[in-house]
This record gives sequence, C-alpha cells and structure tokens, in this order.
Amino acid sequence: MIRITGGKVYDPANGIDGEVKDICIDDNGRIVESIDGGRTIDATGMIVFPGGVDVHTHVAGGAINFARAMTPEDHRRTQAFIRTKTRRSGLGGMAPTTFATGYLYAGMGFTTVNEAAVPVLSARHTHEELADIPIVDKASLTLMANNEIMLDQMQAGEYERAKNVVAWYIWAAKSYGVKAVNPGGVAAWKWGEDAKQLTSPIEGYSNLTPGKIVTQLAQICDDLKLPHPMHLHCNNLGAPGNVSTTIDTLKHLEGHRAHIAHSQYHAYGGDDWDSICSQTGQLAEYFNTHPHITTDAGAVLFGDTVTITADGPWQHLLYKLTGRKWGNLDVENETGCGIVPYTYRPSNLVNAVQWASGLELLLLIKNPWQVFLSTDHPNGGCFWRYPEIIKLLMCADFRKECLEQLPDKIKGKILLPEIDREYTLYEIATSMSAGPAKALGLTKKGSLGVGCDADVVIYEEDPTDIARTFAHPRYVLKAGEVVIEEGDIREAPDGQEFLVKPHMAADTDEFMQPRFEDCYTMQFENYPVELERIERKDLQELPAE
Amino acid sequence: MSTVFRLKEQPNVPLEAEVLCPDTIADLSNAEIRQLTVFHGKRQVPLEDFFDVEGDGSVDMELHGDLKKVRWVARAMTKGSVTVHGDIGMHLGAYMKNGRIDVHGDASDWIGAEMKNGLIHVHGNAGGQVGAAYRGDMQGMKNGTIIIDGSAGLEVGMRMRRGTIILGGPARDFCGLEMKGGTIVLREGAEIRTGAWMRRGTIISLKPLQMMPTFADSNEFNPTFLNVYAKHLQQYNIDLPFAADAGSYQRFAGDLSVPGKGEILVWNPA
Amino acid sequence: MGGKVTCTLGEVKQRADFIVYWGGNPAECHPRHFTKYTIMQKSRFLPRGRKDRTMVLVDIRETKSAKAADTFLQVKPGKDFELITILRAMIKDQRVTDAQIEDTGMTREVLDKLVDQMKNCKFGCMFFGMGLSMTRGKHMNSAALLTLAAELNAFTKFVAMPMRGHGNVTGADVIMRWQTGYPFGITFNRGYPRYNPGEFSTVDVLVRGDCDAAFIIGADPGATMPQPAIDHLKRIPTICLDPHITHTSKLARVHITTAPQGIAAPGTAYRMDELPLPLKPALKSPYPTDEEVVRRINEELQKKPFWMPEGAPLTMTAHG
Amino acid sequence: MTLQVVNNATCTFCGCVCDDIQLHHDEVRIHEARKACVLGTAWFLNHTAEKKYPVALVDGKEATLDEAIEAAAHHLHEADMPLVYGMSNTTCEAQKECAALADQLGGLLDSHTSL
Repeated sequence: MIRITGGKVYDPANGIDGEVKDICIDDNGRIVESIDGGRTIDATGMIVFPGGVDVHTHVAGGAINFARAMTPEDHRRTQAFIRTKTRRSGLGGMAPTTFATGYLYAGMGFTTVNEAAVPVLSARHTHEELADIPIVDKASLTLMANNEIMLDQMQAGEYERAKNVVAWYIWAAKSYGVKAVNPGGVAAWKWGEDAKQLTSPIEGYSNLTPGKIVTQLAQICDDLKLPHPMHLHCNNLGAPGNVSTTIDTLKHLEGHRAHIAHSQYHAYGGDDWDSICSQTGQLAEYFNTHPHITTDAGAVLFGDTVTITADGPWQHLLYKLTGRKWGNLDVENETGCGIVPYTYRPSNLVNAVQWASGLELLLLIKNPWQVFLSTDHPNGGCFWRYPEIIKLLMCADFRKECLEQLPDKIKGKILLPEIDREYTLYEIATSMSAGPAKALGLTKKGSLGVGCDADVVIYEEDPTDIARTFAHPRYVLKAGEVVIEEGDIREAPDGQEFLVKPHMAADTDEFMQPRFEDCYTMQFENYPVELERIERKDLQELPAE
Repeated sequence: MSTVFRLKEQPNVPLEAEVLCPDTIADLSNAEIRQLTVFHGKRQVPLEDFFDVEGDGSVDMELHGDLKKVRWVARAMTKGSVTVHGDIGMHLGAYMKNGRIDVHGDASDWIGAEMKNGLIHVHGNAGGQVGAAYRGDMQGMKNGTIIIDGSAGLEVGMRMRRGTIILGGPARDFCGLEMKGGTIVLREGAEIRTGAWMRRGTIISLKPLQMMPTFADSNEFNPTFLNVYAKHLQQYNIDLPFAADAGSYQRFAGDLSVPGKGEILVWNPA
Repeated sequence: MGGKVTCTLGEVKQRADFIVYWGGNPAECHPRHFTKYTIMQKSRFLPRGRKDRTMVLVDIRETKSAKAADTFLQVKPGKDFELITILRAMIKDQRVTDAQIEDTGMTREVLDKLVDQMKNCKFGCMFFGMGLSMTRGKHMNSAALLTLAAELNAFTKFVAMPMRGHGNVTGADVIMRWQTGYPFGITFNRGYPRYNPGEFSTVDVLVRGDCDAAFIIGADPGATMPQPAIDHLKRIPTICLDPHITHTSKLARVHITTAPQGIAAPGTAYRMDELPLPLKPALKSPYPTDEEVVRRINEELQKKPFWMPEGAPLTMTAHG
Repeated sequence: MTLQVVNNATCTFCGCVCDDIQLHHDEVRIHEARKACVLGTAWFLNHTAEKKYPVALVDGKEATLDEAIEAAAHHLHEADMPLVYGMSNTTCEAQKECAALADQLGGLLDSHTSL
C-alpha cells in the first residue's frame, strides 16, 4: 500500500488540473479511494501524472531486431545499463536492447507501450521480445493492409470473409488490433513498384484500390469492436506534396473511427525535395473538424537515428538519397520492412521542414485528446528523447531559439514561427498519457481514477529545464510498485500484454487453411501463437455484432 | 622523467588497461597510479596487482614485459609518449588523438583503430585491422601515421579516411579494404585483394601485387607528388623510389565495383 | 556502403523467378530446400513452377545440386570474392577485361548472360552456403554477395539469404541481438555487452587462451575446432551439455546428458529466414532439457556472491 | 503394437526447420519420420528415449545431476573469463538461459556463427 501525498495532480481523464490531492494504492496495484497504513511518499511541491502511454512505437520484433544487427557502431557509444545481481544488462541508443527498452521507458515515466507493426509470421518472435521488455505493459498491432488473402476477399467483394480473415489473423498473432501500412503499396513493392494514388488499382489486382482497402479495413475494425480503431500509416509517406493523399485518405474514413499514425510524415506540400513545405495547417484543420479521428505526431528530432518501417519503397528511396546502409526484409503474404540509419540535420531543408511539421501538428490540432506525443520511434528520433519534445511544446521561447538554427530558405515553408501556443502541464498529461490510453481503449491506463492501474509518475519540477523534469522523474510506480526512485531503477518487474479475441465465423479455420497452404511455407497448425506462450496477459474477448 | 611500468604477473586472461595512458596518469602520484582499476577478465583489480610502477605520473610512459594480453593501452591518448619494450596486446592506441607510441616488439590487432592523429611505430610485426574501423563504423583512421617495420595481418587500413600506414613487411589479405582516403605504403607487397572496394586514397607497393580484377590498368608514370611524398617519408627513415632512371610506377584505378576513384601504384624498377 | 536485403522463404516460393545458389549444395545439405521453398514450387505468380523459374548454381565443384540447375557455373577455388566483385562492376557497366574474368573460371559470355538474367528477372534471390562464407575471405565473401543483391535493387527486386546449417544457430543469433544488441562474439566482462568478432569469437579466444572456463552447449568443438583450440579446452575446466557423449564431453570436467531438442525437448527453433517454429517432441527423455539444466546452473550461481564490486555505477557510456 | 503419431513435427537438423514431419513412435524410439529428408530421418531415428548414457560425468566419473550442476556452477563462478559457446543444437528457450548465464557471469557469449 502506498499513499502519495501533497503532490499537484494532473489527471485529465478525471478532469483534475493541478489539484493537490492524495493518491492511494492498494496491494493489488490499483488506485483506491483510501488506504490504512502502508508507505507514504511525500510529493509536496512535486507534480503527479498518470504513467505515460506510447501509442505508436517499434520496440520488438523482426524489424527492430534487424536494425539492432545493423548498428553495432551505435551500441558502442550509447548508454549501457550495467548488470546487477538481479537485473539484466542492456544497451540504449537508436535501437535499444529489450531490457534497456523497459528501463528507458520507465526511466522517463512511461508505463505502457504499443508495438505498432507486427507481421503475423513474426508474431511469435515479437511476443518473445515483448516478454523480455521489463516494467512496461505492452500491446501490439498486426499488419494487415497488404495481406494477400484479405485483399483477395476484398477484390471479390466478400466483405464478411475479409472481416473473418482479419479476425483470424488478430487472434493467430495474439495481438490487440490492426495496423494498416501503405495499403496496397507494400504488396506492390514486392515487385519493386509502389501504390501512390488512392483511386488507381494496385499492382496485381483489377479493381482494388488503396482507397477501398482503407474504407473496408476501417469498417472491419469497427465491426469487430476492436478497442483500438484501425491504426493507419497512410500511403505516400515522406513524399513532397503528400498532404493531398492524406486528406484524401481521411475522406475515405468518414463515418469510421481511425487513428492516423505519425501524421508529420504525411503533411507535406511542394512538388519535389526543393519545394517541399509544411502543409500541417490543412491537416490540422481536418482533425479540428473531425473529433472522432486521433493521430500521433511522429515528430522529428535532429540527430542520429535509424529509420525502420514496413514502407519498403520509402526506405529504398532513403537508401538512394543517403548512400548509407540499407536492410530490407519482405515477409511472405503480409508485409515488408526496410531499415536505413539516418541523421536529421537542422541545416537540411527537408529535415527542417519535418522537424517543424511535427511540432506544428501538436500545436495546431487544438484538442490534446486527438494528437499524441510520438516520434514513431525510432524513425523520427528515439523514444527516450520525448522530454525534448515536451520542452519544445511548453516553451515558445525555446522553439524560437531552435528556429534560429534552421536555414534561411526555410522562410515561408513552415508555420512554426507564427505559433505562440504553449502546452500546459494538463495538456502534456493528456497528450502523453490520458489521450493515447483512451485511443487505445485501455480503460485502466492513463488515469488516476479509482480502480485504474496504479501507474504513477512523480516529477520534481525544474523550472529552468522542463526537459530535465520529464527525463528524470523522482519516482515511477508501475502497478503500485516503486520501480524508479531517485533516478535509479529499483525493481524491474515483468509487465503484461493486452490481447483481444475478436469474434469470427465458425468455419474460418476451414476457409483459411487451403489459402494459407497456398502461400505460406509453414504448417497451418504451427502458425498461430499459442496463448500459453504469453505468460502475463490481459485478454479481452470481443462480442459478436 | 618517464613513468615506468613493469609487468610482474602474467595475466591469465586478457587484461584491459586503458588507464595505461598519458592522459590518465599524467597528474597522478605513484600511489594513485598503483590503485587505478584494470580489468583482468571480469575482475576489477588495482593496476599494482600486475605492474610495478616506478615514478610519479608524467606524460611519458615506458612499459616493460610480455604484454601480449594487455589491451587498450594508450586508448584515445592526446599527448606525450608511450614506449613499449616487449610485445603488446590488442587495440594499442585505438582512437588516439595525438602523441607518439613506440613498440619495441610485436603488436596485436586493431592498433591505431579509428585514430584521429599521432604516430605509432611498431618495430616488430603487427596483427590485423591496423588503423581500421570497428564493426559497423563508416570510417577507420582519420589522420596520423602508423609505421610497422615488420608484417601486418588482415584488413590493414580498412575504411581509413586519411593519414598514412607504412608497412616494412608484407600485409595479408584485404589491405586497404573499402579505403576512403589516405595512403598505405607496402614495401614488401601484400597477399590478395589489396584495395578491394576502395573509394579513394592511394596504395603504393614497392613489390608486384596480385591485383583485384576490378582495377583498371592505366599508364606508367612518375607522378610529381611522389617526389614530395618521398621527401615527407624521409623523416621516418623510409626511402620511396621516385627517380625516373630507377624505374616507374604502374597505376591501377579502382575499385570499379564501387565504382571508386582510388589508385594503386606498383613500383616497376628499371 | 551496402546492407542486407532479404525476405522470408515464402516470398521466394511465391515470387522468385530467378534463384542463385552460391557455394552451397542444397541437394545434399538442405535436401528439401528445392521442393519446399524454391525451384519446384508452383504459386499464383509462377503457376508452372519449375518451368517459370531459372536456377543458377555457383560452386567450385559440380555437386549433386548441379543436376537441378539450369546453369552451373564453376568458379575457381578462392575466387568467389573476385567474381562477385566483377559482377558488382558489370551491373554498373564498368569495364572488366576478359583475362580478369577468365581468372575466376568464367567467360565474358557467361557473365553477360548472368548479369542480364539478374537485372531482368522480376524477383531474384541468392542463397549462399558455407562454401562461400567459410572459405578465404569469410565474412567479406558474404558481405560481397549481400551488397550485390542490395545493388541489384536499382534494376529489379533482389534479395539474398544465408543457407544456415547447424540446426537452430539462427535462433541464437536472433536472441542475442534482442538481448544484447549483437549477434555473436560478445563479452560481458564490463557488466554490459560488447562486441568484436576476431577478439571475442570462440576460435580466436581459445587459440589465444583468453578464457579460463568454458560452457559448451549444442556444439562439439572438440571434434570441429583447430587443435590449439581443443588443447585449451583440455587445459581449462570445460562443461558440456549434450544428448550424446561427444568429443567435447570426453575432454570436459563436467558432462551433463540432456534431452535432444525437437525429439524429446519442447520449445522453439528459428528457420534460416528468422521465422520461429514450435517444436513438438515425440518422446519423453529420461534426461532433463538444456533449458532446465542451464536454468538450474543460473539459480545455483544466484546463490553465490556477485562478481561486480559493490557500489559500481549502474549505467555508463559504453566503451569499445 | 500400434505406434503413436505426432503430426506437423519440426525437424531442427538443418536451417530449413521443416515443420511438416509426421513422426511414428512407441515412446522410446521413433520408427518413421514421414516427409523428412534423409538427413532429417537419420536425425529422428538416431535419438531414443533410452537411457544410454550416464546422467552426468564429473571429472570422468558418473555423478548425479545435482552434483554436476553444482560443479558446473563452481567452475564458472571461479573463472575470471568464462566462455559460453555453441547453442546450435538446442532450443531458443535454452539459448535465452545461456545468454542470461553469460550476462550473470560477466563472461563471453558466442555461437557457431562466428566460425
């Protein structure tokens, strides 16, 4: 039992904005009305947040593990977590090891993460890695938008079948929902092509367009009653002028719930790399008038990182542009992924536009319940740099200083210099915790309400440096256990995984088996991840319609 | 006065001793130096368990003994000198920024790896990856000079960006692999795959080389820069032939597979 | 600088119309590779199966696999690296002389055709075996082929993949990457992982005598390593886990018999394309599993004092 | 006697890791491995559930499992630079324990890949 007393509490889920109140935690790791006895943590003069929730990150699975192998030079220079008698060692950096991933997230007060891209074939592998990420709770999303068995059903107009296929895959992968990447484009990339127009049929299909895939998949996610709506990585990522594709995609989503991933990468105007400019105004306006759609920023921070996405065409372009290392991994029948180490530089005009665009979206979308903190780790920057973004959001003066590093020709290409908005602590708590938890449908996360998981962060305000405040919480509690205290990792307990079991037609197995055997190289029976492999889980069975 | 280190106890397993560096010991007393931590395998022990130390700290160090298992000596040194009497282990002078290292004996692998500047002179033989990049890094040595009187192992100067490596004896395979700049002088030639995948830079060999197929054989010549370069090398007591009456250099350009703009000059005595 | 461009075997099965095996003999070493994953399969994109695919075998000698190939190219021993580098130059239209080509055992005509096939296929895949990766040049030979495959993506879709032998060695690679950041050749002597093949790789460590105890599992270095390495294993306390009494068991101070994986021990194994598969043991072994024995050793060690000094820092900047 | 059947069993002999093998066994010995290649068949048929070897040997003498585990832990704990090597013919679960072992020991960790 723990009582946190005297702290200013920011709990947007319950409308609490800086009120001094006690938070009580029982022995089951839940927040309760009151307790008798137990430890008291004096948080007088400090601020109390619900634990952070990362709605979109890449921390486990084949792709990030590929990136680890490609960047030994980064591991050599990064933060090392030293082995203790009870705690495993690890390395931070651009693609941290699993153990370090847990330490780093918890170390800045994040207690729940969503691994946003899992090919079903590597789901078993991803769960093994997730199990090795300590402290935080985890969810994962299955990559669907280029799955050929599903696309065939959509092409044939068999919506119900397509829906069952999606449900079957979610359950086979033991995941929490659906991620759609570059719908139709990855399938085309396997032939070295891309899908850039929402209304032209994709390579290999007669009438199936990316637009139709987007609409139907969003409908499927709604009909399956997934707690998290379709999580969409739009077509045409990173390309000048792609904002029109993005808006067009959003229009295909009218009437559906959806979460748009890393919208910074989808908010550009211009015709080429020289004329690229920010079009975040347009995109933010769309969000401001469509409150049922959420997004995460996918903000870019200057410095080294490794880009890794299921968007193979974009990766090949980056490889050609940078001449650096390139890894690419295509997965049968499902998806592909590419990996390129990259350095974002303020002197580079394109990078400067990207940097500004991410912040602009966070500042121009008015409702923090709609736009969340993310860097699309590791693509725009490493997740452990989130405190830098918080500082940029909270201090207009600091933004102005940073703007001075940008090249002169940036003038007129970005909106950031004209924006004065500064996030309040309440808005930060919304954008990094309450909002993403709600979008993910995790009802016990992102809230300090009675009955919620006692994931609590206590920061000591450092008025001279907000980034420092958020990078070094005084205490972090995970399920009521003090895991970080005075900057040290005290405990590294295992977190749990969130899974859903969607409803599907009884004959789905029989339907899937012959199609499966047609395109995969492993046995149908050996393919689904066994439920008992996931040791600590929170399983939600979804009702039929 | 130099600080003198004598190995008194032969390490059983590798001894990682990056504290044996002028930058670390310069301002320390003898007693403090003795207490510096070295890693005998995984055991963290005081330096004095393995070394007798004479004198207080200075920027000049002398090491004596069979130091084959002693690694990381003079890591990232920026000043002074290190003189080794005996054989020395891996990573000698890796990341070195300035100063001078002399080895009167043999050196192991990765000497001067990713060094930025300074001079390393090995009077015996060296191992592989001299002045090379560590795994995954884009660039090996960025400047400075490494002289090996004897032979060297695999991947000499791998991905080097600038600076000079001079080998008195032969090099093994992949000398100048993925080289990006700088100069390698081979007085006794090399085994195979010299200059493989090189982008830029120069390899000068005084003995015939077995060339990679992806180098184009161009003209024979005596470039004037060699004249200047030969004079530059005289400070290290290296004689590079350049007089037209003594012979000429055959020039190979490559590696075409990259395609790169490196050159390999092979001396053809008259 | 190159990279690694690869795919799962299902992609090869479905799409690859051009397949190269380099330095491997799948007919005898991976007998079902042809039929299950590559040339013999029919798919929606390659409905006629073998007829829709072209296979080239490159090796230093004509093995049984050559019978299955459309073209067999006999490279001179030790010239793989040179040949791959020539191909890298040729796909970029760089001039290589006939004499240089012939030095690898090839002719210009043969290579022109190969380059043409590589550039004009719809989906190409190169598999490379130990004939490439374990001969002179070693990891550079593999790097050459991976780079060639990456560069071919300027013209078409092209991937490359090692033909891993040795059971579940891929699993070890994958797990070490996520737990330590590195695939093999790791030391934890500073309390966190560091990596340097050549320094921390086993043959080098043993030959130089750089370790003073060895724990060997799922391998028999006593039978396969060079003599100086074996001699060192004899000198130091060696512990060996194996379902059989092996050469290593005989020189070891401690041998523990364990259940063979997949036959009597359950768990997971990774296929060469890094896909994990569940194991379904048929038999119940009288011996414990490897997993159980190593876990018990770990538990036993937990009871002993920890080796790191008290008060050592918990984090630091890595040093390598 | 009727044999028991395991469907879709996985063969770990080579990197193909075929997972469509049908094993026919009598609990002691596998009599048939359908769909397996020659290498896989040999692999399955050459292992039995018989107790052919001692549980453990310590310094060449038969020992109990407990004694052997204690001896192993003792040697590894004493060493200044222990090596953990191999991991080809074993499960991922055991490999994870091996990585944990090397981490706990502060030793070297390496697989067949480095050969």
